[in-house]
Amino acid sequence: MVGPSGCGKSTLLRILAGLESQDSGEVRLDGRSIDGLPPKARDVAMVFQSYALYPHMTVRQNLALPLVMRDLTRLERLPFARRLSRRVAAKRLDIAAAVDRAAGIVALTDLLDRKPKQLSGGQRQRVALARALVRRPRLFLLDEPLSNLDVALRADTRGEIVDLQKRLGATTVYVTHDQGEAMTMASRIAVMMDGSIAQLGTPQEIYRRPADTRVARFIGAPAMTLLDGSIVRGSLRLTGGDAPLSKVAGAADGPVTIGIRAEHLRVTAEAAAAPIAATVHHVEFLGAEVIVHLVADRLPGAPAMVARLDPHAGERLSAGARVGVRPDPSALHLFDPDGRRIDTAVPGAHDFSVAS
Amino acid sequence: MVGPSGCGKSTLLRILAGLESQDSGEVRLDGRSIDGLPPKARDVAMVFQSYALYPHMTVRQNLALPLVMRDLTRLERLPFARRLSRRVAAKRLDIAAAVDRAAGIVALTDLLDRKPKQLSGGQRQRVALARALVRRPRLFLLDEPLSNLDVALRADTRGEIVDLQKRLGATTVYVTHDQGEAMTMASRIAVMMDGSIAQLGTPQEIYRRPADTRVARFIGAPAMTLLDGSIVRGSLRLTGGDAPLSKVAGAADGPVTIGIRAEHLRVTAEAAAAPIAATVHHVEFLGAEVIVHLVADRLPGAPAMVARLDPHAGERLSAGARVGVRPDPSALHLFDPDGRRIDTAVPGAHDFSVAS
Amino acid sequence: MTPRWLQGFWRLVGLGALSALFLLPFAYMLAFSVKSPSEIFGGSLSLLPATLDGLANYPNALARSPLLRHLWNGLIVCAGILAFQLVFAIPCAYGLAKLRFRGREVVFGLVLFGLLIPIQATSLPIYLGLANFRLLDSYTALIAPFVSSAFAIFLFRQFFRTVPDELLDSARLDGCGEFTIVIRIVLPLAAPTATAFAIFSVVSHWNDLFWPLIVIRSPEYFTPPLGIMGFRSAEAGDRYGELMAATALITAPLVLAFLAAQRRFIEGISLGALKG
Amino acid sequence: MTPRWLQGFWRLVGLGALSALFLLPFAYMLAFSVKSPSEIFGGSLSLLPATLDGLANYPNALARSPLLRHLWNGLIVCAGILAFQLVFAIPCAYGLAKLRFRGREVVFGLVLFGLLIPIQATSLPIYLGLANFRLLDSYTALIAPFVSSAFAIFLFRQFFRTVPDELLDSARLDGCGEFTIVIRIVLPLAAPTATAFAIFSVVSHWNDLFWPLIVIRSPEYFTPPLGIMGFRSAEAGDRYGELMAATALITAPLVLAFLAAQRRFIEGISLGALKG
Repeated sequence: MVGPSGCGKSTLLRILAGLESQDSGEVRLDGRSIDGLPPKARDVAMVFQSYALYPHMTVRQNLALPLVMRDLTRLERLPFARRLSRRVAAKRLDIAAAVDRAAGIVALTDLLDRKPKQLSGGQRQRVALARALVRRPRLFLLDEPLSNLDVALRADTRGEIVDLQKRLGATTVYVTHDQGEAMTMASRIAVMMDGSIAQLGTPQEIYRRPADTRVARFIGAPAMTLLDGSIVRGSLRLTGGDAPLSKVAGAADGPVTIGIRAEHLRVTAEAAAAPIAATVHHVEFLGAEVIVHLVADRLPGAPAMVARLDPHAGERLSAGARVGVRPDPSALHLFDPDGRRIDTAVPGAHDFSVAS
Repeated sequence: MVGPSGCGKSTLLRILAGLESQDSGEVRLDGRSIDGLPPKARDVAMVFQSYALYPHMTVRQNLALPLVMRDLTRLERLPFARRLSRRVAAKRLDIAAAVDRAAGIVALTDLLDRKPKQLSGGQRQRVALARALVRRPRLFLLDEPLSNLDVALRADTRGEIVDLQKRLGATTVYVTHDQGEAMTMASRIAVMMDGSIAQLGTPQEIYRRPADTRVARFIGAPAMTLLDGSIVRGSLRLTGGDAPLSKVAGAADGPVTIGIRAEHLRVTAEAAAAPIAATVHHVEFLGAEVIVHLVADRLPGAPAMVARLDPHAGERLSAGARVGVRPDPSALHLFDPDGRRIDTAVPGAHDFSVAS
Repeated sequence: MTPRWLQGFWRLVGLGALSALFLLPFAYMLAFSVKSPSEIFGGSLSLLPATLDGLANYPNALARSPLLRHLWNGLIVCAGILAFQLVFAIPCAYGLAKLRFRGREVVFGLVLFGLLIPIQATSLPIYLGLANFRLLDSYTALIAPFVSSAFAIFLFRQFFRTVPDELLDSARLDGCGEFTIVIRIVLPLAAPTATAFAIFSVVSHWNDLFWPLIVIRSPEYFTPPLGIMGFRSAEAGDRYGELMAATALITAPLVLAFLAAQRRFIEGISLGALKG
Repeated sequence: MTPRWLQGFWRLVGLGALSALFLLPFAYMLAFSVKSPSEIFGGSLSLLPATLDGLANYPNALARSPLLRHLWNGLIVCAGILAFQLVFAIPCAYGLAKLRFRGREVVFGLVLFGLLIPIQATSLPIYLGLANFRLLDSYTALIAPFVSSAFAIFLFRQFFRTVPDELLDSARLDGCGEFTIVIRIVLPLAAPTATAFAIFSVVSHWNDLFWPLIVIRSPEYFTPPLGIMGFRSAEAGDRYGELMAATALITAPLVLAFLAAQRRFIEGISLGALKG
């Protein structure tokens, strides 16, 4: 349940797994520190971005390896031990059963005797998952497990992983750079930025109350529009704009950054009457909705604004059209000059689900 | 402007570029056949998935190479030719100017003396674009140019490429497996399936009138829900369902596949009154909307249904809730048992933009 | 523009000529081995012998020296050298490629340095050392100096660097120690590299003349090239045919082994085993 | 569980011991080269000489034979061989790695086969061929037999296979012909491989004794090892010191060249040049 960033997250995962040691801080699992333990003593399983299947082993051998290493002593692992000792033979049978069970969970039973080379990307991904879950560890670490898959396959596999996680109930840390993946899969997201965690919360919290501009820009597609503005005597104004956008309570006067989600920008045909006059830059058709990129006429240097419209409204717009843009005053996000969220700033920001 | 599929599209692109020769058919550019021509005579530029920058050359040298190869003869390319002949020196100056221009277009001027190794993924991608456009070819071929980029960077670059393409006005064939990319960037999409083109049309046409079930399932996110049904005496029924969904005109009786886009499924709390009783399987929160995956109660073996709701409505649902599902009867897609679209089947399917 | 097939044709001719250049001396060796002395010194360059008298070269060669004994010695020596080289080089190369420790680059520099030092330069000290331990004129003397091969370490290190770290990390999480990783993961992956190295090693030590000449005196330890030396006395000028026959006989095991392992070897070398 | 630093320590000790094993003979060579004859045959294994008398070995060695002339010959021969090997091997390897034509696998099989054939086996036919063209006892005789190296073709082919096809396709679209691709794209990328091969080639031909011994008679064409042979007559048993000094002198250029190019070489070999 780790969220996205540019870098630092894979390192964090490797620290959790014990593959690298941290400079400071402590790693705890179920309340006990596992700091000094080597990877194999941590009871942690990890799925790597490249899957890291052993190419010279069949799927069955890939799945059996973690169990063989855990359950058999060095002597018992020798190839002839199975013949000599009944105990080893029994253990080997247990392992075979566990492998079959794990393969069943991810629907791989038919492919057990193939080598990784003979599998498709999605199948390899399932083998990697099965290898992680075969020994029922206390913690699953998933490092961008979907990034090598096709977009279409990714959506399916996403659902499968969520299902699996729910059925097994094991704590899972899922690292991804794709905010959509994080939003749909996680029960709690930690958004990592520049090596530290910028925000930790449920997808809803992070989407609706991003802690700073970096999180606001990162989470949500299309990205939140961020405009420069200022609070003058309790009234919010765009830098370069005329009309005040809304009243603000409980925030000091001064410059602010105003964040507006694409679904909270209303686009109207009358450019003059709206608070922001803008020109349509381009229109993206997404099937069920249309994303319109707008450039404000009187805000030089301001970034493009992005609005989400339904296809009916969006298709009447084309590049170059002059329109008016009206942000929903009850759904604005305010950030101070350092990028931190100003919290009680906009009246009505809390109940935006009604406003949307 | 070629669209997505599992395979076959890269080969098509390589045939267009002249890197492979086709088994049958003819390649024409601006009306003239370019079949027999080798790659360099085709006046075609290609951006590869891996960018394929020359790692031992600086960005400047990377950009200059196509011009050097085109404009200078083998003799003039020798290092000392510049000193000996004024004509060569002039040509070299022209090339340098063209390189600067191309670098300016993609905002790379500051990086001209770096090597590809020293650039980020996005910068490399821009170098690859610049190298393609520096010699102003008649045809651009882009082979999944965004697939090596982060999701966030991808959205930005998408816009940049569209801008660039509009400014240059050159015919561009863009290959991708991501239907979202195709929908937003293309003026015409060719959907390739199993080695042949399944449908060719504008994004709107393909989204609203998919030619067969493969296209219907592939285009649009979340994927279209496809259910088995049949037409009995002009009335459409779900296999295993009770109530007829709608009247159908102009289609023969027999089994059909019914396609429903996520935005055309209404979810109501009263399971009994609706045509399909279903259980919520899981709920994906996407910020501005909520995707609900539903399993129909009385349709054993049917695939999950996917509905798109606004967050307000969607958040009251949780996994396990029993709900009623009512497809919008005017926005159904019908396909015959071979998967082909039945066209005039559902009254009102054409004007669904009003219905949505 | 030259059409493509013509370009391809010229390429084929060029490559064909190059490979002919390679194979010609080998062909001549075979040709000489079945020619009678008079024909060899007749100066004709034809590949086919004029008469079949020359076939007697083979029985003559076998009669003149215990070639089979020499072949057996060659087998023992090459197998011994190869086994030790692999045992020493693979863990060492794994350490140099994948484990982080201080001084790693220095050690690797020394290995590269080791590539440079010819056996000629170090032969005398090694000879004296062996003499000191009374090990001259034995299999040990033939095998011991070559058990650690800088080339093997270099080759395996280069290969191990292409093994993704994630694979090893994954094995560590699955509970393998470093030793188990080498045995279970790295070694099977290195099989093609090991095959390639085995060929280099066996060929060079099979054909080595310099070192056996120095340390071996008793004919019972003669390796194949030493056996051939018997045909090489200055007066034996008229025995080129037998010499070539003996040479063909001692080269034959290598060629046969190569042809037998060819398919696996080429596959391993061509494809690499790391996809997936 | 052994703690990690201890594991690392044992590894370091093991590797250190291995590299000492490598370097010891080399150190002895240097030690002998500065020892007086009496000390060498005193049987002491100490590395440091007891007296400095042995330093006279160096001037003596230089006086006894025109070593500088031999070094110069060695340079010409090695440079000539290397240049031709690269010119022939690189296009051939490119063809084998990246162009599709019928018979490619067969040609590559022949190249691998060529790796097996020892110079000993082919020396006689080559000798006769050279004699036929009156080329014995010349630089040509020293260089010509080695101009096409199966090992070079093999090595470069292996490298070229790691060059992505997209890079070459891209160059083709940019207007390069196959020849231009080799010159402008493939060759610069192959620089580290070429360096590595150059070291192997130069070292082996610099130290080669077998072939020069066969084809060279005039001292003016003597390569360094032939020059050293002068010290190796059976009676010269008391001149080991001078022999070692001469050996040190002819090994020195290689070692110096390696140390000079070391950084670039190790970088090239360690990193590979294909990232990005």
